[in-house]
Amino acid sequence: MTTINSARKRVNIANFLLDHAMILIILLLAVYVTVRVPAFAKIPNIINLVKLSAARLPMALGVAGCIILAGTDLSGGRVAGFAGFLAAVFLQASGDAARVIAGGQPWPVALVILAVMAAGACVGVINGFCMGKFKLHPFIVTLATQLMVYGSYLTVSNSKQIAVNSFVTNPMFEVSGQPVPYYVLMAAVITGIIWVIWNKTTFGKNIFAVGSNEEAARVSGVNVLLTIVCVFIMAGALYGYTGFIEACRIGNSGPTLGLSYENDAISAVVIGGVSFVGGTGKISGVILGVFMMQLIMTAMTFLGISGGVAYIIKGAVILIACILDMRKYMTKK
Amino acid sequence: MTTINSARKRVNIANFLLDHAMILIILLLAVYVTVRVPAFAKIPNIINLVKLSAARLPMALGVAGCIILAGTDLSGGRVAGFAGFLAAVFLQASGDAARVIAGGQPWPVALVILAVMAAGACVGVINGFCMGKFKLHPFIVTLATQLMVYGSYLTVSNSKQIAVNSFVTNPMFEVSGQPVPYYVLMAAVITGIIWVIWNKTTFGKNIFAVGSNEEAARVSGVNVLLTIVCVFIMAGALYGYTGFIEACRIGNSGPTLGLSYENDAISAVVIGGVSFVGGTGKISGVILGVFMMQLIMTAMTFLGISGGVAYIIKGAVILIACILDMRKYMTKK
Amino acid sequence: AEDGALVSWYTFGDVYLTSVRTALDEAFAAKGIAVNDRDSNGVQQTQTDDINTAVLTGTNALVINLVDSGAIGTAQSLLDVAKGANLPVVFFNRAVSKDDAEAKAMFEGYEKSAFVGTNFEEAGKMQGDMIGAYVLENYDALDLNKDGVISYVMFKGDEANQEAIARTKFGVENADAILTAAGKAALKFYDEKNENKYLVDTNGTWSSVASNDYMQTILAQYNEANGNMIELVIANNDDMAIGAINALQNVGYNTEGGEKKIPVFGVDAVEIAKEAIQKGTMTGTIKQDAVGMADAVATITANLIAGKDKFEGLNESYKVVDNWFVQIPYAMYTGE
Amino acid sequence: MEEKKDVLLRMTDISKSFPGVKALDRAQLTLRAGTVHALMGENGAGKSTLMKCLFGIYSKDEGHIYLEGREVNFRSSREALDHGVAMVHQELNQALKRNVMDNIWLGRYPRVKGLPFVSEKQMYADTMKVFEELDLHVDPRTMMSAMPVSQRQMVEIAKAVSFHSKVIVLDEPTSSLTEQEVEHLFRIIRMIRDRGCGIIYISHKMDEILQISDEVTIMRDGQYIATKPAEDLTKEEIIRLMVGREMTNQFPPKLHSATDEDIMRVEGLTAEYSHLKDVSFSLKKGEILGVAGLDGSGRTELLENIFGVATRRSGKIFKNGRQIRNKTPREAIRNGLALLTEERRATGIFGILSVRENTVIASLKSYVSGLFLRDKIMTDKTEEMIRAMAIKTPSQKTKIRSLSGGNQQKVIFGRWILTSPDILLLDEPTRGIDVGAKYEIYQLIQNLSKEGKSVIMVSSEMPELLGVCDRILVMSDGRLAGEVDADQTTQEEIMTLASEYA
Ligand SMILES: Nc1ncnc2c1ncn2[C@@H]1O[C@H](COP(=O)(O)OP(=O)(O)OP(=O)(O)O)[C@@H](O)[C@H]1O
Ligand SMILES: Nc1ncnc2c1ncn2[C@@H]1O[C@H](COP(=O)(O)OP(=O)(O)OP(=O)(O)O)[C@@H](O)[C@H]1O
Ligand SMILES: [Mg+2]
Ligand SMILES: [Mg+2]
Repeated sequence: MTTINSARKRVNIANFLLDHAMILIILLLAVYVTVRVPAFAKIPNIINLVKLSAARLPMALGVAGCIILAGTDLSGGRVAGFAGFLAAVFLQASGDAARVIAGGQPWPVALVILAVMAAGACVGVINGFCMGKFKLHPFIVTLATQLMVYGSYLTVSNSKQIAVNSFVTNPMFEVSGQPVPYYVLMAAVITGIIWVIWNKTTFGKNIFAVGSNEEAARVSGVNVLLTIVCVFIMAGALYGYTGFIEACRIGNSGPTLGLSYENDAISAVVIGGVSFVGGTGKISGVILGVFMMQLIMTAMTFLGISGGVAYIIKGAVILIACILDMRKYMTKK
Repeated sequence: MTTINSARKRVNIANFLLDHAMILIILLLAVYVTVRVPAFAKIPNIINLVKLSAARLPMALGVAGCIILAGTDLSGGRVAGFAGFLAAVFLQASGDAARVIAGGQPWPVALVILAVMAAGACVGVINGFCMGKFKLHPFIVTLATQLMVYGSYLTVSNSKQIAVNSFVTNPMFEVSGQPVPYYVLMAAVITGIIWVIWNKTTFGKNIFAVGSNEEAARVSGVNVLLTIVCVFIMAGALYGYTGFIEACRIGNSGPTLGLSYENDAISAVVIGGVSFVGGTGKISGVILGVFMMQLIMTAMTFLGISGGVAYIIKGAVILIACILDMRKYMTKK
Repeated sequence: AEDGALVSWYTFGDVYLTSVRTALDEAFAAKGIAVNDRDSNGVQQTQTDDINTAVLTGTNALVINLVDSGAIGTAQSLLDVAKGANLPVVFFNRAVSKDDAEAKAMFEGYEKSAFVGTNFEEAGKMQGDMIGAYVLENYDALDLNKDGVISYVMFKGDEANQEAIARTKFGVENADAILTAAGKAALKFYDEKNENKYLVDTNGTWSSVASNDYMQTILAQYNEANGNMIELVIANNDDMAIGAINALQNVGYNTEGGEKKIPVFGVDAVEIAKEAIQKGTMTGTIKQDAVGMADAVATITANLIAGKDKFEGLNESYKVVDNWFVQIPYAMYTGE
Repeated sequence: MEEKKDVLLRMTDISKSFPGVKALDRAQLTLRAGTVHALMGENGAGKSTLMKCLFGIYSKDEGHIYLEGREVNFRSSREALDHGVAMVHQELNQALKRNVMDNIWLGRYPRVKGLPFVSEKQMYADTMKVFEELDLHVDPRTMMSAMPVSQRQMVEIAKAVSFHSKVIVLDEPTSSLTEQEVEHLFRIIRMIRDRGCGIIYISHKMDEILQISDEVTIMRDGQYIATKPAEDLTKEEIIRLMVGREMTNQFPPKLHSATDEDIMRVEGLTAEYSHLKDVSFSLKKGEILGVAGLDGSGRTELLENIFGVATRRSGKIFKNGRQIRNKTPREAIRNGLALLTEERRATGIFGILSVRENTVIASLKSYVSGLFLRDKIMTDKTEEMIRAMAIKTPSQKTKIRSLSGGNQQKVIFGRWILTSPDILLLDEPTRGIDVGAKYEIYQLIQNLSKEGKSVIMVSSEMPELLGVCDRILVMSDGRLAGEVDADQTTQEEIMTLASEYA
């Protein structure tokens, strides 16, 4: 009897460890880096991690919706790039000689954000429509629209580079001398809104239903096409927002802005337990995934790992994290 | 009665046009470009199209297998890149001062091809294993391995560029003064082999069965894991081969070799009617898809369309081709 | 019909090259030559395929901005395509080889060819020289912790790009040469654990996002309070320099008219970098004359099409080496 | 241990737990050669689980399996098949995009002699041989997805037979077969039984069990209850053993709640993409209207057309005298209709979502207060349904796919009841459901009609239609062949009508 009990206990501990694998990895990694470089665990770097994560989170939340629909979205990076350019144009000072839109005033920041989110949403409409209406696979649709968005960007911008400046990167307050910018607050607000949408609205429930069984959702009276389109609109808007934030953060908009952001976002989301099978995912998981990715990138900077090895580690961590996460869901036979 | 009949006839014609949409688009496009630039339909350019398609076909065939499994494979480009480097190293002349492997003779071409295909196959093993064993989605697995392959390449190659030369790009014979290189023959042979594998072997039938319904295949006694692993091995080997051919065609193995090849390959395959839903696909479709992609790229060179507009057209063509193709398969209720 | 030239670009997504492209389009238009600009999007194979197709389109000349810079094998194969079609071919901006002798041999193998550009190591060397001179002059002010060495960070644009490799190497080596000759200590990479002595944009896009993220992370650990503040920032291009400046500004450095300033150096002299230098938030960059290069390329191409002497009517100030290489020199840009 | 000579398979003390459920608790089964052994029990009793443990799909936690006296423990289906155990699964598991013969020989394709290639010719010949032996008329080159479910099921059975196994498990093989097909299947079963095979036969249909089986093993809640010779058993006895209490009637008493008032009228309904043609009928308030017909006669199409799942070419639908369009299911739901679909797994359940999400999905609007959904209301409503319908589930948060089929069906029933419909369209509402649950569902249907709701119920089980409905429509080849009063008609009359246009 006792042997069975102790065996059970062992199984339970193993299960517990597996269930919390992600958090454990994060902790172990953090401890290891801290031992090597104590500054890693100091407040300035923690603030830094929060800031980096805050910048990446909105795009990840957008992609997460698409993945819950059992799809994906490759257009994120290029949409952000285009949106960054638009934001830069709208924000150009009125006297600026290089002003793209001659004359006029720079727009208020709130309006700029709305405008670029709307622009991103437009791409989302095309994405969602092609998927919902023509039953095309998201991979191929967004691969195509991504090309089209980049093409439009090149055509409109002629690869111009425009300096950007906005209060969103200014410090809201300081922690241990480390400034916390406004966009951290904005990311928190956005995350809250998306949480409510996912968990507290009809639309949110419909997303999960469509991702789980599209046919059943249709018969149950869900407007499947509308749901898909809206998910991609939401995603597009978040990419647009990301473009704005990134342009502000780096101080300019250029043609490489956003390139391959979507890959990091997708990786983070999948690491965070949102499954490509569709119908599963949690906001907390997405946050954890984004944080995890930033932690790794930052840890490598602290450890002085760069070059080829950095790629190998990044790839290996994604793979291992996903394997551990999947083990949690794998039904015992 | 007559009205019904003529209505039916109209429907039938419409259906016929839809069913052969891809070929019609290709023809229309070809006619249009030829009217604008007559050289487009001359033999030299046709040979050129065949050559370009022959170079792209093997990777597309590799990816096609993965897509038939209801998966995808993003590692193609980087695997080709690494393989190209290895091929270059193996082929370096013995006296070459920059020789990576000091001393020794350049390997015979057949051995080099086998070696790089084996290298690609190794990546395929990892891909297939992670998918089949841990039930990870191909997207995330190959995104991760792709990073690892590139990282390994950077580490091993130390970013060296090596000039490559091999007989495979030499003319086998000439048509209207336009040389037809050996690799066209090789592509034909490979296509033949893959056709046989897909259509005439147990393994081939298992691929389609697993892609169509993994559970059904499992309970029928198919070794699902082995099937998945073998598909990715085959794909990996074909990427390796592509790396070799491309290094020879470019005349150099450099870091951009293979970059984003997989996207073109996937697009071509999907245009060719291989569906992400899994379980469907034909060699003839893949060939058509690859040819179609090359035709568009070539047409744009002839018409002098470039920059932003070229991206927009490429994206739009992928989208439209897929929509037309999907219409064919859409079951109506 | 009017003559046409096909210009194959490394990428349309590069700010500096876009300025060259604008100038080149104008220069060709002035000579009555129609231009077909092609984007290789950073992929050599796209370029190779395009050139192979291009010779069949009835174009009169090929103008190539090689993707795999320094890859003689690739350059040779493209030159062979031109030669096979008996078309003039002009390479520009991105080097065809790391070795001038090798390049020379190649160009001498085909009369209707030329190269307009620079020695591809030159930008990095010049950046190193500029840094060396600047640091030497302001040594004490720059040495914030007064430990007698200047700690720096280097941002590399792409792990495997030959130009990035050269700039990463010579940007420091040349500066060190000047400093050590004057009896000062060589530059010291801020993080001893990092054996590569650079931080790289892992997406290979030379982007300001990468440098910004890195810089922000670095500044969380290295600052004046800890006595280990970064004292010098070197970037492979201006984008990365701007990204780093932005992170510095967030912690109160390099603001317009501000007092605390960490010198930041880039390459390319793109518009926003020049603006930053004017405002005093950036220190220096390396400039290559886009208009001059475009003019030289157009002139040589037109000459070759017309069957005239290659270099006829070329701006006198450009140095012509061995009948194949027109050197458009780099110049330092510090806003003066 | 001394085995009786003719014992083919013995499973002893098999236990198996899933997170939160003990699916099998020391279950037993003894199968003798040359017999048909029925395995019976309510939904969720563990029948399928027991068979999956045998077939290597699940690994058992405890217990022993002896095949011909030797202990075995298959770890994959492959191993089971190699040892002469074949199985037709409860949920059809087929590669729909492949043709019939590819499916039959999957995992064991015949080779061309001396070459590594599959011999299509031999495959065709072998398939024809199997089909001839079983008297099946299916072209081996037909695409699986192009065939109706019943034919797919027959192909699946042919496949199991073609393994020439010693033990053949049939897990609810008749759930979508017509009576003729069932007869056909029984001929096949008798033939292979006479060859000395042992057949394990799982079904909820009492008549079938008594007709075909030699022995019956009954399970309840994962436990072994009894094994008895079939001739010693009666329907009532089996039910008593299965549900653990007496059940005198198979059907609850009819309430005849139909009023004279027409609630819905359908005129000249013709489908765009199927053979449904010119169907007109009317439905009274409180009426239970049955729809009978042969397989493929267009019953499902009729419901789908009314509900807006399938495209209509022409025809009108009136509800309470007002024309309604019902172009989409959404619109149909707004107009007070509900549709319980035929294929539960494909169009009914959201497998990875919880019981609660599955219950509330069609009526979300009514839980919105202010801007947001109220979890409390949703939880309460779900609880109400779980209680009202006696749904067996560990909790509301349980994923629906781990419930048994009958309980899944009840959850979907609950989903529709929460939309408060006036008219319920039920497509095979008791398919794959045990007697106890069936009774409960009949009761539910009667209660709904008492509340003034109207029900259209499609079923392939004639007694069920006669026992539950007020009136029965008979479909034949997409057309309405006739209409009969359930209390006065006979099965023969319905059959005659059903083959009118066939
Ligand atoms: N994969 C699984 N995960 C969790 N629970 C499961 C799983 N499969 C079955 N169960 C549970 O095991 C029990 C037995 O299920 P099983 O499918 O064997 O019943 P059954 O007797 O075949 O019922 P039915 O007549 O409805 O087919 C049920 O309570 C079910 O919920
Ligand atoms: N999209 C379609 N195109 C052509 N024929 C179709 C289509 N859908 C269904 N059919 C045909 O219409 C007929 C009616 O099918 P339906 O599923 O309605 O039959 P049913 O009477 O409900 O049978 P079951 O007992 O399986 O429920 C079948 O013969 C089927 O093959
Ligand atoms: Mg069962
Ligand atoms: Mg039906």
